Amino acid sequence: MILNILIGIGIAFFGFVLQTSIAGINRKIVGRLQKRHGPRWYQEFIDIFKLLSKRSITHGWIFDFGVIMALGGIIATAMFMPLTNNFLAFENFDNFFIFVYLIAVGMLGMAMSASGSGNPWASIGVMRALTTMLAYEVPFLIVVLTIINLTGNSSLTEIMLYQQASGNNWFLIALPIGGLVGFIALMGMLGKKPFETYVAPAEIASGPMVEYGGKQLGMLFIMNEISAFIEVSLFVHLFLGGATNIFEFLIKYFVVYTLANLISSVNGRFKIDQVVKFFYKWPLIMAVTQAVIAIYFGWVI
Amino acid sequence: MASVELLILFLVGAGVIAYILTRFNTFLGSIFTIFAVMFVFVSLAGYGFGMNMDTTVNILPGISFTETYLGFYFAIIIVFVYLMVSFFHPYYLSEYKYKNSYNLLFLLSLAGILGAFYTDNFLNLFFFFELIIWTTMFLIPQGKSKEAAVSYFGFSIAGSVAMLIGIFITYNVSGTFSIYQGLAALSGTNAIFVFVLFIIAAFAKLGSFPLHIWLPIAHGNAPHPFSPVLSGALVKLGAFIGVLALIRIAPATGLFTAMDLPIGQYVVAILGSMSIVFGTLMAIKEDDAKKLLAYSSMSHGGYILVAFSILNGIAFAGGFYHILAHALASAGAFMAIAAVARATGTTKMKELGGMIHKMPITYLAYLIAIISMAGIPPMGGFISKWLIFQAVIDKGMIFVGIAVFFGSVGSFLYVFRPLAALFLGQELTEYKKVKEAPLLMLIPTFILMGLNVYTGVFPGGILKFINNIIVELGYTGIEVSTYEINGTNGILNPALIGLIFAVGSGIAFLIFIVLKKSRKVELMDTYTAANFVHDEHLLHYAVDFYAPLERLYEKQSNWMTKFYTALAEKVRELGKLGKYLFMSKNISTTVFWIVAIIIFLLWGEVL
Amino acid sequence: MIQYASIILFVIGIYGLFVSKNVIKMIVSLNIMEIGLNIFIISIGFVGGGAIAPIISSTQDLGLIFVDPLPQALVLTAIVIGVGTTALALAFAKTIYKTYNTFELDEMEESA
Amino acid sequence: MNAVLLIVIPLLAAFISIVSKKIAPYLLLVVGLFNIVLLFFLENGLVFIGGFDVAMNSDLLGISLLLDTYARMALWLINGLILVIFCLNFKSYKAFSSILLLAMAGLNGLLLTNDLFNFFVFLEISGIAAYLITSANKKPVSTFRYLVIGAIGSSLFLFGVVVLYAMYGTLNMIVMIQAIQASGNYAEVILPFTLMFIGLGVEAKLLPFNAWVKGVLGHSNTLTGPMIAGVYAAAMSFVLGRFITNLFVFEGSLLIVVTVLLALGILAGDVMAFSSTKTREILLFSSIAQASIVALLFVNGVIIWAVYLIIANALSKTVMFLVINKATKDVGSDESEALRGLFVNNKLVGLTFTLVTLSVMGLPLLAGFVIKLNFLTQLAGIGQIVLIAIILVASVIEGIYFVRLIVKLWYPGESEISVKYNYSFKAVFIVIALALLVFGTYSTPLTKLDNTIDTVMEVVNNG
Repeated sequence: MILNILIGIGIAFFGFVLQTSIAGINRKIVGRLQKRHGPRWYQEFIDIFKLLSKRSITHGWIFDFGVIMALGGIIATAMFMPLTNNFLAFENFDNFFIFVYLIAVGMLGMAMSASGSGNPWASIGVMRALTTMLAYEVPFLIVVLTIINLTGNSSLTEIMLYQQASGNNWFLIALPIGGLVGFIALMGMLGKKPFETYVAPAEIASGPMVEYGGKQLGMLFIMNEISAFIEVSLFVHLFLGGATNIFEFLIKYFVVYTLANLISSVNGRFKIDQVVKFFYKWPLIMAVTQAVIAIYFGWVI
Repeated sequence: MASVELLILFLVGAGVIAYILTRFNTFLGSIFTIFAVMFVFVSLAGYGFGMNMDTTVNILPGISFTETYLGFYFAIIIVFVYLMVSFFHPYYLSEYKYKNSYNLLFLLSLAGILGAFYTDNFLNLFFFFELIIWTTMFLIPQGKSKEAAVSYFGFSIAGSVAMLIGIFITYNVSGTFSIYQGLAALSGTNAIFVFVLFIIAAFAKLGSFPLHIWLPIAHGNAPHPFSPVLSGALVKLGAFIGVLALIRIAPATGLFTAMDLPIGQYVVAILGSMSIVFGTLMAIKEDDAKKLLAYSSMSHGGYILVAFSILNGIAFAGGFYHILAHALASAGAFMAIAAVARATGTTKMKELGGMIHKMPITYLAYLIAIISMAGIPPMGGFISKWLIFQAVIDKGMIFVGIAVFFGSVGSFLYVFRPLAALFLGQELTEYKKVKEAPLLMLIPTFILMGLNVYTGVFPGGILKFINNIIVELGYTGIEVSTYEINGTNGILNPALIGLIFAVGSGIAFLIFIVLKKSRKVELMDTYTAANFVHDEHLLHYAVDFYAPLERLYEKQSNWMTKFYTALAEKVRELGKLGKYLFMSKNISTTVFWIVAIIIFLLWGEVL
Repeated sequence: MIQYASIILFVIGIYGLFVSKNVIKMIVSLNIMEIGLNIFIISIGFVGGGAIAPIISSTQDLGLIFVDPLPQALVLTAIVIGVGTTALALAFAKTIYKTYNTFELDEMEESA
Repeated sequence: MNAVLLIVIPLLAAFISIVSKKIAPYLLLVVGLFNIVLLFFLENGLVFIGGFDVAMNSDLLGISLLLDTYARMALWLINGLILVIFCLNFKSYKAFSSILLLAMAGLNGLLLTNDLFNFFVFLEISGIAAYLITSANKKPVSTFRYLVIGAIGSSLFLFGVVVLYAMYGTLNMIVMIQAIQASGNYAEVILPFTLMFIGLGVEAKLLPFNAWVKGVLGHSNTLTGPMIAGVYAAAMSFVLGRFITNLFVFEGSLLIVVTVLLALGILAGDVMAFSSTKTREILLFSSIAQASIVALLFVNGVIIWAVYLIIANALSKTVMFLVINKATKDVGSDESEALRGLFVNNKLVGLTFTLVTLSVMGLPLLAGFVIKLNFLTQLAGIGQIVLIAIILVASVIEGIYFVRLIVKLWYPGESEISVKYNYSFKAVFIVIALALLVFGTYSTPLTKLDNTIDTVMEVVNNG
């Protein structure tokens, strides 16, 4: 058991390092997009460690307890994440719903400490974050319902093996509309540009993050990176057939994250009720049609 | 060998003694009530788990008991909720108008509940139901509004009357009043009639979609210590009838090919999912904390209905476990709100804020309760939601799936609203001198916190007991080992999740401790973009918490209330028409009716 | 034949009640109805072939055909009862007139 | 010691009381007690008056009275209630004692007589007594309306009796039933039965014929309310029950029309009560609904539980009307808004009123529930699911408007009202409420009696 926990922590740490570096590389790519060089690839690491070393303020015990709970929840979720179809910390306990709901613990921790800080911007930011979650969660879960119904198993490794088995191909191809909905939901989860209303720097002073500084802000950055890692690797395992070896995983991971980042950098920002209206119009209809096609008619490419 | 009949008689006797004691001094009377309920709980738990309650009847005329796992499961949960709530009585009863009748009615309704879950005869079931209805009906008007009792009574009576008609149809078909033979003997169209009638009764008591108007009114306005009982315990009666209808009768209506589910069950599932969606939407909009929790009970009632309408072991396990998890969670949440309401006098989120600073333990109790209510891992709610998701996905029910997922995410929103608006945020000046709830009231909060965590991390024992129920109902149970639950398409190890969450938090705590200690700053000193704000009311974001979301469905939110008021108006107009037709002042109408009847009768025969 | 006449009288009485709004007219039509009824009762007891009134006199009482005496007795009581009710009705009519000084039912402003 | 004393003594007392006004009330008390005591000693069976007892074996000439447990229970209830109501109204309505004596004689006669014409006579006597009692309401127009409709009803009844006499040549109920069973020709019997049913329907407050009820009970006071709604309603229901179970032969279209009328009566009664805000109107419409339920039970042959329902209703309506009328007299208006918070400072009266209302609604722990459950089981036994549904839907509506009333009465509005109930009122309320509670919880004595309490059929079959 201790060995599994250590592997889990290793995976979480690897996830953090992987995501932060890829985020750094993406900042260079987006920089290039905007005709400038963009910072060094390890800029993200520098920001985080600079913040962790600074002394900052706290608004009471709930303010700190929330941050700890948030980071703890996210690390716990990352520990369950399988990297390739045979490398994961806890054998056949990587159920899909653990990820969806353990992330919620992280969100709850952050939300609690944000509204505990007493700043109205933070509460409004949390409100927007929850509303966006409500928006992207349902279509995403409908598509996942189709996937689990087809594979007959809700553990990620089984889904990966199902996609890698001969004869059937990745769900991105097998359920094209589902894959698209999954990607849009991923954009929502990552908080990339069209759905970035809850950390909108201009409108609500970067939302929940407004009162943080120093180590609290640093921990929240780490939390943000690891949750990005979880969400992107979820997408990779569910729709791109996971990975047989670590390099395949890295390549797929990089492609997906960069694509999401590129789309985000050219987009504007939705108002919060536009986000909800958008998600409950097109993605939901596409998810339901995909589900009906896949489950009732059984047409899976 | 505790006998059910003696427990009921003991409760009635205790009720009368409590009446006299509370007349003499409320504190004493309430303490006596606590011990009375504790005695019942202990004797029930002691003998009940081993299924050796003595069910012989020698005093009560015409009443017969039988012991079933199903009945015991419901009884033990509800008696436990009663016990937890009775700890609150000493502090609340003093300001009610008819306080000495409060304990009496409280114990009488408990006697009714014990009887209802242990009887095997339909008429006794109806007798105990009606007893519960009218005893609880008199408790509700002691709270804020008086109309709450009328709408509560109206819907409950409509439900139990529908059940009674169903009972008489079964009596007509099977000739016996015994629940189990009676329901087994049903078939064909009779089965469908009785099924529909029982479902109406279940919906009325559970407060599900079409008949949910009374839930927020009754729970919101009931006296503070009584709403946990209302939503934690009494709503489960509806679930009990739902189980009878959905599992015992399960009429063989036409099969829904895609999901091999009888149409009757699927319709109930759809209605259940509609009550999930509407409950969530209405809860997000609600400003009064207790009404918000009432709507959450409505949406959880929807979950229970969906679980029981999918005919397989996993769904039943999810449903039964959800009954337990919801009972604990909503009781805990309501009691926390009751503690806040006692200290501040209001449950409106507009007028509250920053209660965490003065009532931290109540805050913790509320936090753990809402984590379980939202179905987030370390707590019990997650297990039952996971089981229900397994069943829904396995059956491939897409539209029910949408509602179930929407409900689980939406519950995260509406449980967070009181947390942020009521407990966190700025600390308002008028509540600076508020004290934490007294010790006696904290005992149940601690117990409930512990139980919520226990049901979330070690569900093995409870699920094994639930397996007995499922086997008793005639379906195969789920395989549960000490730490793992394996559903149809996945294995879950809640203990492991709890452990890993602890490990994660440990790491985060380590990071936090290692780094420099941050300077404590009081709440008013926040980033306000350079304009000076001196009043914390302005800085407290509580009113219209989800404004952008609420604007989306503003107009359609009170369709149902308008429908029922229109219905009541129609009945009143019918009455006026009746008065005009038959009760007019001049005599000619009576003469007209007499002549009309004679002519009508003689038309065919003599004329 | 007499039975039809009595039934017509009865129906006239009912029609009177149906139409009239005046208290006195109602009492009158009530009486007409009762008279019609009494005549009907009498006509029930009629026996053909020259039967005579059921009065046994001292002179010749053997071998005579009497009309059925029972309805006759009933009618006596029915008439007495009719008188009783009418007397009571008139008493009420007096009090009505004293309080509302009109006999028209719909002119009185008393509630239902 | 023969049953006719029950009629003659009150009649005699009525005439004496007219002569000397002073001793009239005490005379009433004595006669009332005498009647109740006498009832213990009388044994069941046919009683002949008018010297025709030798005709026992021939074709039963002369007027006969039938006393069986059915009639005995009815008489106990009627005489007891009249006595109680008069004692409560002793001071205010002393002058009405002679009328009450007349009413007692009429009602006892109604319940005992076995002769159809004699029945018409007693119907008229009790009718006249009723008109006089309602004159205490000081509303002459509604009393007059009651008189006219009552007169129409009784003349229609007489019409029916005479037609039956013309067909079967006898007026004695038992011989009549034997003759009808012998002839078995259903078509000709429709006219008289409808006429008699309408005649009785007027007095028993069945739906289309009870326009007078709203006027009379709407303005009732502590004497007329209980008397009309409690005593007269119970007596008429007993008599209606006796006729429906034995004499009337309901088949085909007559049965359909009667059942439809009664079902409509139940629903319309409750719906009208739901729509009214005056407390007395709520009570009178609910008593109309209860009367229709009783009639419906008799039509379907559920005798014993219908009798218990009549008794329970009579007691409960007496209590309710007493409480509300006394409150209306003190407060001045019977609007439920005006009576808000009536029980705040007289809790005992409030408690008894609530228990009684719960019994009328048929909620557990009270006699009403046991009765309702049993008569519904019997109806289910004979497969009348539609009727059960109608009765239960009506009871839902009834439950709602009664709860609305109780909640209003218990919880005060802005204005505080003070209503004083003296001890005799409270004593009667407690006794009745306790009786309902005891019979509700411990209901075995109710099940001892059964449908054979009405022995008319027995006498018909074996002479």
